[in-house]
Amino acid sequence: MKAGIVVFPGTNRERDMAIALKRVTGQAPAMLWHRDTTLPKLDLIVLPGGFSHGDYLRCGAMAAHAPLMAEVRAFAAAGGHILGVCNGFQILTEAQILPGALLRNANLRFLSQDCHLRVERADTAFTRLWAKGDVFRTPMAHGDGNYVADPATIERLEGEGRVAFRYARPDGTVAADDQAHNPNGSLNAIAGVFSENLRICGMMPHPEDLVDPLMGGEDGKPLFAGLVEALGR
Amino acid sequence: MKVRVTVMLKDGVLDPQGKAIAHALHVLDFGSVGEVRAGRVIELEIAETDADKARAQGDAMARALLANLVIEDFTVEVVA
Amino acid sequence: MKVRVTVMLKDGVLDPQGKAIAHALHVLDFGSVGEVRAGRVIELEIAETDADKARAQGDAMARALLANLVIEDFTVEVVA
Amino acid sequence: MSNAGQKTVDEALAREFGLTADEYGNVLSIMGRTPSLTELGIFSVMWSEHCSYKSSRVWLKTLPTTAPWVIHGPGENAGVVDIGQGLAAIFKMESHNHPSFIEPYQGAATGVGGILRDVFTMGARPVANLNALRFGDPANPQTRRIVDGVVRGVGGYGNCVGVPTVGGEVNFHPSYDGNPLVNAMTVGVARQDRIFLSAAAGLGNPVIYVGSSTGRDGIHGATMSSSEFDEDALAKRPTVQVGDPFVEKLLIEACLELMATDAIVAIQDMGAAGLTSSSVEMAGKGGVGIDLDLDAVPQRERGMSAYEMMLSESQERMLMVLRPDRTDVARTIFEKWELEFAVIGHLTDTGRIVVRHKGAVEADIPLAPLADQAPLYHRPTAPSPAPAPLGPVTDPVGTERALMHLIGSPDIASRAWVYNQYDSTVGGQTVRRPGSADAAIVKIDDTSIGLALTTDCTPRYCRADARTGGAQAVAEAWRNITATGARPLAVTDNLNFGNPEKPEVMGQFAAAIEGMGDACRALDFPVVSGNVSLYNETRTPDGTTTAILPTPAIGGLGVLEDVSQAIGYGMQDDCDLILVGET
Ligand SMILES: Nc1ncnc2c1ncn2[C@@H]1O[C@H](COP(=O)(O)OP(=O)(O)O)[C@@H](O)[C@H]1O
Repeated sequence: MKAGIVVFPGTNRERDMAIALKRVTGQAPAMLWHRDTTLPKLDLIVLPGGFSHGDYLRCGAMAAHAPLMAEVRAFAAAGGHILGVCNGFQILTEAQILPGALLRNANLRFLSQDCHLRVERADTAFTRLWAKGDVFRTPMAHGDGNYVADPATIERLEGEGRVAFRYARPDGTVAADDQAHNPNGSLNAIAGVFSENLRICGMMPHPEDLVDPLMGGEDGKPLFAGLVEALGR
Repeated sequence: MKVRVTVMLKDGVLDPQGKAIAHALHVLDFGSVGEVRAGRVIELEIAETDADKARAQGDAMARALLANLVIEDFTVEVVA
Repeated sequence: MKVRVTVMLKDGVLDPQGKAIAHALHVLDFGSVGEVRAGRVIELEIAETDADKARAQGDAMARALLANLVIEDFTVEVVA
Repeated sequence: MSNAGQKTVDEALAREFGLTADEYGNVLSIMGRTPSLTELGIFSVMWSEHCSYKSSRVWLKTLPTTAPWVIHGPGENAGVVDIGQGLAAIFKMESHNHPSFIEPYQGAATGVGGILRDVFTMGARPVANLNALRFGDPANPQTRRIVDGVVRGVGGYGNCVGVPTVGGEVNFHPSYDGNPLVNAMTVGVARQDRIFLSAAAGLGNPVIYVGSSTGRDGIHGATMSSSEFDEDALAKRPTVQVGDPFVEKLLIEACLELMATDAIVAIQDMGAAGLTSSSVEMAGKGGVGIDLDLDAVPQRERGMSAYEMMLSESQERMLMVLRPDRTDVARTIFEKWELEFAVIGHLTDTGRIVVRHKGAVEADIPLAPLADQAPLYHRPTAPSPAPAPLGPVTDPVGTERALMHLIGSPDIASRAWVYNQYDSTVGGQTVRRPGSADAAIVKIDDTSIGLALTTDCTPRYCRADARTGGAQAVAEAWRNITATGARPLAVTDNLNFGNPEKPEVMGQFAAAIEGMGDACRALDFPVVSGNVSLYNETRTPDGTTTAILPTPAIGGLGVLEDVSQAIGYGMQDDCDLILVGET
């Protein structure tokens, strides 16, 4: 799997992502600069976390217009796999590659803590090493992770099974109005969504920060290992 | 000319910031306050002397970048 | 009545947001844009029928909470 | 000299700038004439408590600062220690107390920005932030506002630049009501053969300005942070600086990229008193002269005077001396990161700083006496009265309620509400996050090395007995590090005290340093960097001022050769609890 990580000014989790990818693929991913206008041949593009352009105006708004995003869009249209994490998810929604938007956390504070995610379907490249309903732990660290979309969009996402992950209690129950277990106040406790073809996934928490027992566990590793299985090593 | 673009969340989109402000104002004894909505304002100097053209530019910039039309509405005024 | 409080950074105070927005607009080919300042707007429903009183309340709330007078200025308008 | 439209320089103005009559007399004799306004500004900031350490220097010299593993002790932008495998840890702690009282969010945020620059200016990639915070009485409504702003500010800046905030401490006491303490610490890692220093060298070499443009921010911040708060604090408010963590992040990446080349001769961040202190210190340390052309300085505001530019404390700026044949390489890197890059002067052999603006010489000062004749005070000390002995221990409430009371006290209760607002995992190297070990543990990427990091001080001990309290703070840092399995290497400190002109405060200061020195010597745990913050006082309703509790905050650093051996304090099911030591 040849992976490329897009770096915008203010991106700050590209190293975490590179470490996670290298752990499962054995090779360092390509680092792509936001001003590039061509892509190397890739199996996976990752938009990592951080504060692109300072997250000024709206998180991800300015990055969504970067020159390289035209290539990312074409890559998506051609059926390529894209993972957007945290700021990367925000950029994908701002670019309208994924539906919805991410508002300020309901309690208006930056939240840096572990959360539990429930896997909503297991037949995608991102989730194939889990079973539907599995719960895994992952760190989250964001100020704007409160997922919203208009009712019609939510209905479509739910109807088409495009919710990737939901915030959940460790036992897998989901309670969208329980602040302890849907900490940022997301609609339907949505933590991540898929594109229509299930090849693009955006999510707020950081599985890439939990791929090493030394850092507290490997709960996030199946996501990356699954991608390798689906897209080849 | 100077153009002001005001961006507010669409009606129906929950506004946690507005809610928090309303709550804080009640705690401060401003009991007469009802609904509160929070938004952004962006003031732009535009090298343009025609008010209509300046407004049209403000509109274009709002659509291109300043507002996220999925969740936000905007208005444009020429202020100077 | 509805009151709108607009809060902007004082002149001379660094406005990192405004700077970044101006830069992004240039990249998007809005070359005519000069200085950009970013601020906040808060719209408040006030249970009050007298415009002057509503404005005075808006002023009091801005001073008490909505604006940080150390670095920000504000204006109050009655909009409805 | 052009002084058109400016204030007349005389002793009264010098006093307004914070210089005493004697100090001003000294300025006159060094200059041999009445200084210009810009020159007076330069003297006043260089001779301020903040920059000159005039009250503390004699005492700081008594601290132990060497060990075989110390590469650079105090005197550089930050301390440098050998952590093995050819790597060095570079770290320092610094206060932003007074600005945080005036504008808690920006004060704390720019405090984090400042200490980050001190570390990456030496060539280190920052790998961890810590912070030591003291606030007033939780029952005081002001306290809530200040706590909220400070915690948000620390997080707002650190989270955005992408450096994990991995530890710290929080205390409350009414003595901090009008004067919170915000002490921020940054730890970075560099290769030992790529450490950058600030001494300028090379006649004719260009002096380069990079980062953000200059505005009228925080003019006279350095002198403000050296005087007690008074009613004027309010009037001084517009001088608040706003931080831009996004630009800081770009600055880190651009500087580290440039540091991988051989272009840099010397580099220094523009901290308090910005362009003045950075240019004077770089030239002074290198024993050279420096000519600055202010017309070339990137400016954010129109019509700035030389005085304003020299004293501006605009954030996110650095000054460098480059090899002339590498200027273009550097320019390309800074343009890539969309940062200002300007050649604003060059080095000379005159031993003087000469500042030109709009065709006029605005300042021309000999550097040696500016440094050598900086004021140095042996301020009188007086012992603090010994605290009344505690009465016999009685138990009016019962053990259970006493325990509940203790656990619920603001000084002991869980700090999760603080550290959950700080990104503690960014970087993917945080082995022990806040709340999971006595010291935070951060792994060095691509090695087996871990750093153990902690900040410690118990101000009420220092109030009871400053000497024992100073020693205790060092010992606690040492214990917290050893408790994780790491080997303690060195400390940085942040000495927060009241008005040094009060003998009792000076007595606390001196005693705390003696205690720290004793403990550091006994534990082979030298001080490699630090910061002094004086004039921390809270005004009481009757108009008098009371000093904060003496607060010598200690930041400790230790190393684990094999980070997988790190120990936390989570209890395992099958363990016994053993108490070591006497109670
Ligand atoms: N201001 C702060 N910033 C980040 N972490 C903090 C802060 N204050 C406390 N912590 C963390 O919270 C935990 C508990 O703090 P404290 O009660 O001071 O513990 P200890 O007495 O074990 O040092 C520690 O991991 C500490 O690093």
